Amino acid sequence: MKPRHKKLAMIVAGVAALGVASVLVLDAFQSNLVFFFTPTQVAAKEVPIGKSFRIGGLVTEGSVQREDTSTTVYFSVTDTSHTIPVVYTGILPDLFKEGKGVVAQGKMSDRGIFKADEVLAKHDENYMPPEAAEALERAAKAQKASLSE
Amino acid sequence: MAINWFKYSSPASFYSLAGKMIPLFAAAAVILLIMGLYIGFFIAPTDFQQGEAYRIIFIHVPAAWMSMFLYVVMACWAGFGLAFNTRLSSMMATAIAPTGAMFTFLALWTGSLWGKPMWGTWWVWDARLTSELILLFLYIGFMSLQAAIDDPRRADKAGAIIALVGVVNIPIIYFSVQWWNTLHQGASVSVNQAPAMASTMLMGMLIMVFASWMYSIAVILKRVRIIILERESHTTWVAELQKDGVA
Amino acid sequence: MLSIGYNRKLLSYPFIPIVLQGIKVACVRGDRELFKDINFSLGTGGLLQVRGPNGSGKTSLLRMMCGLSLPASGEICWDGVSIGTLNEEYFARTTYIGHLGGVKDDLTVTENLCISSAMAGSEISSDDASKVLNTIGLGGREHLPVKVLSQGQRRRVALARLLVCNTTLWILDEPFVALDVAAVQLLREILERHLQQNGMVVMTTHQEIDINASSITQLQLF
Amino acid sequence: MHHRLLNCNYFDAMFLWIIKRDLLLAVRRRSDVLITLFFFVIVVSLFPLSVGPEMNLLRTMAPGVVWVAALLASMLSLNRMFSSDYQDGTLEQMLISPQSLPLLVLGKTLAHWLVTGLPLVLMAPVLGIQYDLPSDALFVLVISLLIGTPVLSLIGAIGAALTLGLRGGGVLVSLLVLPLYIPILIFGSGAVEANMAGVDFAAHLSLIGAFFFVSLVFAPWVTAWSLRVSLE
Repeated sequence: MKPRHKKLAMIVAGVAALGVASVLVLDAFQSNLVFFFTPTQVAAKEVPIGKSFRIGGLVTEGSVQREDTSTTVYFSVTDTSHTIPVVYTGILPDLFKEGKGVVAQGKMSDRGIFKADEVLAKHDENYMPPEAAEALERAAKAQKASLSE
Repeated sequence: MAINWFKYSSPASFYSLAGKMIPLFAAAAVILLIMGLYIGFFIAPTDFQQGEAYRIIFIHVPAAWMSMFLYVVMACWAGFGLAFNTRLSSMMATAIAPTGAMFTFLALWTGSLWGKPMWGTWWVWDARLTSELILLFLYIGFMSLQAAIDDPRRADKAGAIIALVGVVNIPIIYFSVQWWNTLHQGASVSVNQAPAMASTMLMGMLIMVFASWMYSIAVILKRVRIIILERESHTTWVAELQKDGVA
Repeated sequence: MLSIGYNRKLLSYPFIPIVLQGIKVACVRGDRELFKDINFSLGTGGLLQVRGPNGSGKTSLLRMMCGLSLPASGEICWDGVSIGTLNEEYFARTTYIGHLGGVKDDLTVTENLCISSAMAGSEISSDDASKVLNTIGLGGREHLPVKVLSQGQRRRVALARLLVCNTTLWILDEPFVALDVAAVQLLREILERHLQQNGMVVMTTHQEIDINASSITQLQLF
Repeated sequence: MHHRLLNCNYFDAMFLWIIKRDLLLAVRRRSDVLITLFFFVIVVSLFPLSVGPEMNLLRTMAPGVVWVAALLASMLSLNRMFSSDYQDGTLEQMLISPQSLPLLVLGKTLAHWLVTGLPLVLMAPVLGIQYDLPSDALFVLVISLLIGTPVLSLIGAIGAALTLGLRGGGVLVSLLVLPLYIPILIFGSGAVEANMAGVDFAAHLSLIGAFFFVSLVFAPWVTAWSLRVSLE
């Protein structure tokens, strides 16, 4: 091979390698490389069995029940299509609220309840004064009402 | 008005130009900082979900932005110095590194203070936090490599190579919240979307960003001046400068 | 002239004269300027002797001529083209033997010669290698690891490369150091022969050694 | 006897020459190779001694421990990658050889992996058994190391080249190289953990594969560049 051909061959090989690399990256992003699993994945049994993992979603409205004598809390996590019941003993973060984001780490028990060792609140990127939030909420309700009529 | 910009690419003339510019940027930084902090802590309304704790964004977000932005600027200067053998751009890169590292540390620290009350944990190994931590390591690596090499020309070039290699990390930090479902929330302010933020809050934050820019420019220019003096200590103009300083 | 046992094959020196030229070359080490405005010019068949006290930048200048480092300012040109842009083309025409011989302690003499010549672009068989080693006075030691050899013998292993390489320009840093009388004589003959065949030699030396060449240039550094 | 081993007669065999040379040198200096391997074994074996023999805990830790130890062991050997060639002047000769320097560097990197990375890969199952890893997890561990350790050598070469001949080069190389190793560590041990958790691990391996190809293209080139800077 002449040096010029050799250089060309090396460039072609390099471009090919980068092509393979990008295919591999795209492939990786197709599958689940995740910080947490969604309730749908849990329902579809796509989660580690008998192992600790994280579950993420919204706290279902009206699902939070606290025990009077201890710090144990019952609530459920939803991604609107599936809902998983969760039990947790400990102090909840300030931002833990019904309808808000949450990430819990723990294991599935045999009875299909997620026993959390740690509950983290996941807040969204929206910042606004409470009045604005209320106004938005009222507007959303009004829209909903007008749609259902 | 014709300015001969190339004139300022020589360390000697840049030294005096920087000397004139530093007070301007420093003053701008102080004024913007006071304005930004005032808006952030007294005028901006309480957040509907995070209450008062959200106010840390006025420091956290500018710091995080600066940490990434300064790294890119540093790598650009370093790469420029490597490609065209221009001493001044390599000195700029060296001068940027400590400020970049400071902002990275600030972003991690304030983020951690924020995380405890909001998320319920100081630290979590998600993609955003991990890649920002790597950024801090990259800054430290760059600085220690340059510190270990005695010959300034080699130090400039070696630093440039490691800085350019580390640039890979920047898009990873920036897009991590989109690529992986992290605990960290998405961007509140981005190019292609309306900001998800009330306007007073946004204004406070942007003013703080400008304050950080002014501060960085002032500090970096100051540091470049010192580096120029060190590197050019054998030249006649530095000797004359010192004579004038004594007299 | 004594015959030199081993005949180099396929000498590909073009007979158009080539010039290695330095134009206002400067060298800075750390903060210190070692030299500046150095000009030199070396044509085919010419010998350039670089002289100067310790620390005057002789080795630095030689490394610049090899393309190992860049001049702080000025330019070194091969056939009118800056060597910085020629790179591999230029490296194929030069052989450099520095202070460090480029000899590996853990390899045998033959292995060293085979590998270093392959690296320089001219592969040789082990038969060729043993012929060369005989010429340079290392016969019988071909299969010894270099670490058991004396300083002078190591130096010979490094210099053996000159007998197998196919290059025009030889850049030698103190080639006579550590050599005994016979080896000095041998090296002198090798150099003279190379110069006669339109080769070019740049070297530094402290010893007074008279080499017959059509043109000898002295370059004094301070 | 050995010179016959080195006698390759095909054209442009420099890439093979340099690999053979480095392997030959490694054979002549076996202790250097063995030290890296022992280091790996000892570090991995220290953990059960310090955290106690509880098997569940050990099984959870295993992927991380093996990967961290592999990472440290390969880093430990980085210094040797260019330093002996630097000291005896052969590196100078490589830099002014008419051969393509990135290709020579690639050859040296491959040789480095063959003498340090590959033994770690082969050793890993034995150590995994110490940690009571199930056999399919052992398999994933070996695969992840097989794809991941070459990346460690490729990236490590950059650090080794940049710190050539510096005071405290050993510590410095770790400071430069470890941040760049972190993704490999995360996805390497992540693959094994995912497999043990019964989740799909292919995505982790794909990402390490992508790192491998990207560093295969760029690392030798950057290393060559760094060597020129360091020797100037």
